[in-house]
Amino acid sequence: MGLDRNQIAWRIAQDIADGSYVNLGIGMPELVADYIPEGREIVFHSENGLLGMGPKPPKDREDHDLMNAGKKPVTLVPGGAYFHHTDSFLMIRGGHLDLCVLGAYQISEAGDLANWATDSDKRLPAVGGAMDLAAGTPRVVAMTTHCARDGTPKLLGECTFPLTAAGVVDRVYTDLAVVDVTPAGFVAREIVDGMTLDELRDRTGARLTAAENPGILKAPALGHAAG
Amino acid sequence: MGLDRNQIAWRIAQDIADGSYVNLGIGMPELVADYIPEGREIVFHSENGLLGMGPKPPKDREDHDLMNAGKKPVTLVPGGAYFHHTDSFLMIRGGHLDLCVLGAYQISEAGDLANWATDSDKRLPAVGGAMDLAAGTPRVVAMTTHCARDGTPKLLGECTFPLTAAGVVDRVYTDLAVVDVTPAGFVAREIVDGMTLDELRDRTGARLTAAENPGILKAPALGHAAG
Amino acid sequence: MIDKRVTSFEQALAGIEDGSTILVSGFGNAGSPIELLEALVDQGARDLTVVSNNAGEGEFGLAALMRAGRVRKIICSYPITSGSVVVDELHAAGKIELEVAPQGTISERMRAAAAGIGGFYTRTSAGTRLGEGKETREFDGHPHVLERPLKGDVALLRAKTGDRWGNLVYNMTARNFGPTVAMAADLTIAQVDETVDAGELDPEIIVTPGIFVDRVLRVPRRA
Amino acid sequence: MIDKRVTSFEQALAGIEDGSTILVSGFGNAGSPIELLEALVDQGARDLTVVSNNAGEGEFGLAALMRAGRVRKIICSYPITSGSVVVDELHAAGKIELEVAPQGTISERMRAAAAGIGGFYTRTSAGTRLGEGKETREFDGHPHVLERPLKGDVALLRAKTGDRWGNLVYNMTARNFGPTVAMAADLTIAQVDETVDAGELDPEIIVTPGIFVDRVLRVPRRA
Repeated sequence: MGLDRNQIAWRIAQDIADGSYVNLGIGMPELVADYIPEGREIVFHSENGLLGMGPKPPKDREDHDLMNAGKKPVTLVPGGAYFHHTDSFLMIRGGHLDLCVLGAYQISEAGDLANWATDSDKRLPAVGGAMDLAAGTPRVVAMTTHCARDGTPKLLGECTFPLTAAGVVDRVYTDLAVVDVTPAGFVAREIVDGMTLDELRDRTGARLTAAENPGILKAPALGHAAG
Repeated sequence: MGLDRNQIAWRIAQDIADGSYVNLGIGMPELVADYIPEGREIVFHSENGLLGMGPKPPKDREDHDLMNAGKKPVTLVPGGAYFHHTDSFLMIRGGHLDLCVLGAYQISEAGDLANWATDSDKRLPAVGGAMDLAAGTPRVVAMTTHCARDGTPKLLGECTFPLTAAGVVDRVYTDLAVVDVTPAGFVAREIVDGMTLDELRDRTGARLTAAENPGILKAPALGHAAG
Repeated sequence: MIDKRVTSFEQALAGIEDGSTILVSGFGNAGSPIELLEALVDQGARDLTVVSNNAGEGEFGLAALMRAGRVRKIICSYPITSGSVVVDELHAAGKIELEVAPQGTISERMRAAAAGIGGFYTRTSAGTRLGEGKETREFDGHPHVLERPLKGDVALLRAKTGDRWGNLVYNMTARNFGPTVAMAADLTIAQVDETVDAGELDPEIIVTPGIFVDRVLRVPRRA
Repeated sequence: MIDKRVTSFEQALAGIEDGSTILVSGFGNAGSPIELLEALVDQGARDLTVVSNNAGEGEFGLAALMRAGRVRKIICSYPITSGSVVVDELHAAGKIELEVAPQGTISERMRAAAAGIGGFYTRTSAGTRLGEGKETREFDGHPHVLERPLKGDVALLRAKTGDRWGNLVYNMTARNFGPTVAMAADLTIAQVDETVDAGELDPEIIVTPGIFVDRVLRVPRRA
């Protein structure tokens, strides 16, 4: 009954206001760019020195000097600009972006984010720009499945994995719900159709309340083309 | 018997190595640029965002968007570049210049520099970039008359005027002598023709020794045209 | 759609409140947003703290704003220029507070505000009257003073060309403080010689990316 | 006369000593001075500390230098890229020391070295494993960690065009770390696609002024 990754991306995109400056984390969050509603002009920031990131180019127009933070070829839209890394992180750390959308391993009810390392990680540690984005951006939203593959909740009382930043997440968009992080803990704003609050609580590792009139989390069926 | 200001400027210019990056303080030090020996390429820095400062333009080519730190119209030589103020002071504070030539009210035998305020100053306090230049530049030389107009020495055991920076001056060029600031205090390297070391000591407010073979401070007669 | 271009001084300066801290570009008159500063007199905001390298000259621009009694305090490095009569008079009359700080420190403090830096240590002013009262700490054998970020509520600046997205380029040494003040304020307002559409500025040569700029007003350059 | 253009890898890399800290430009392969890094194998310097956003991929560039056993330690933000096999192997074998730090912190630490900043406070990494052991201090209600400058003995970088004075311009997002590493080392060596005489680059668009650059070597761009 849950949303697929493209549908979560679509749902997030609906909430991004016209004229916003937005950084999309590497991986799943990159999908958000494909679902910005018609008529909204959003400026995408890439940590490697780019504002005004456009869609990927056709194969024969790829240039490896023009890439995104995931090191994939992209394009620049009219109005875009290049700058160096230290200026790029000045923007990030200084809070000039309006929003960043980050993947997450775990989110705590205090808004702590863990998205750069797990304890079982066999890869080398790698943080990239995640800590700067999480600590610096005024509005941080997490995009994730509500539970890990083994069914373990990702929304927790406290994170068990190493933190990316403490107390920074404002909202979590999952396949099952839209959950705000508030001073009173997790508050469900929308729940996927057919799921009760109690069922959502079963999948959440912390106290969860519902907004006064929680909405239904829904997204259109999305073809492969858009994703 | 002393040098005039153009001659002091000439003497300083002889010591500036080819390829140096140099900031000339506002006022008397600006004259140094006129006496760089033929064949040396020196890059002049201006704190307001300019490397490669050239001579003043003819009246009809003046542009008030291209000025020096003294707010006088200048030119840019081929190879020059513009940058913003924070980058300009990164260069200064980070020690990227080779040399700055600053005016001075007082210099102490420990290399303390006082050049931004006097206690009798009736003007508003004004520091500009003097403290950044003095604290940041690897080699700081002072250009000054050996004594104030009333005959008071400017080279002292300790400065009585407010400091610009402590322990930064490497050498002092005056109308009477070239004096190094060393761990052992002031050491005269050159003394103007016809003056004895004792006579120079009479005009110096701190212990002064002479280098092993002190030279004669001299400069050619310089016409007004060059100054 | 993003369009940061506005068409009047009223739109450009709307919402500037009494008590604001205003960061102002310019080194002498080069890069000074003279017309915006004069329009701020009409806008009416009072009790301002102004951060500017110099403190105005003649009776125009910043000096006009000061003459109108709108500036409570000025933070600058060099208030003396030929013709800086207004600041002299107001200061002598006790009608303006003056804080003098090193030029590179003012500039770096604004950058720190822009960059989310909580504080930084610099050798500049250590051991001097301007470093007195500041926390001092030794690094690499030299005393450094702790400086805190200097953030503006508003930045007023002048650039050469601005586009629909607020990207800016400058003219020669009139660039000076423009890029720094643009980054360091909550509301950044640029006056430019000309405005263009998005995409008309080469993305390689943009000095101030539009993310830092809120409003762009074309003010024809005086002959 | 100033002429920073050199004509061989030997001239470009002369004098780099064992034990040096080398700052390297590039984000992935974009802006990476691949040929300079490979020539550094021939140059022979050992026991190097390399600062680079990534830790090399394949068997070329930085990976080749690491494979040759010249790198004692690497400071980076993201050692994992597709094909980052050499760092994986060396690390598993205990043959290389790895220090992982936030990307913006590495970048700002290099800028601090360039700017004569003794240290700065940032919220990034406060309260995390990467902030452990660092002095932490509260500003404006948030904990900040103290970070110290990160200076290089040498910077190796890639740019698009360099002139006789060492002024540099870059190509699109290959700019990335180039301007920062250029400023932060005692000896800065740039490989460029093309060299020109002084005055051929527009002074308004120069990204790295030549004051930061010591040597410029033309390395024709690979097709």
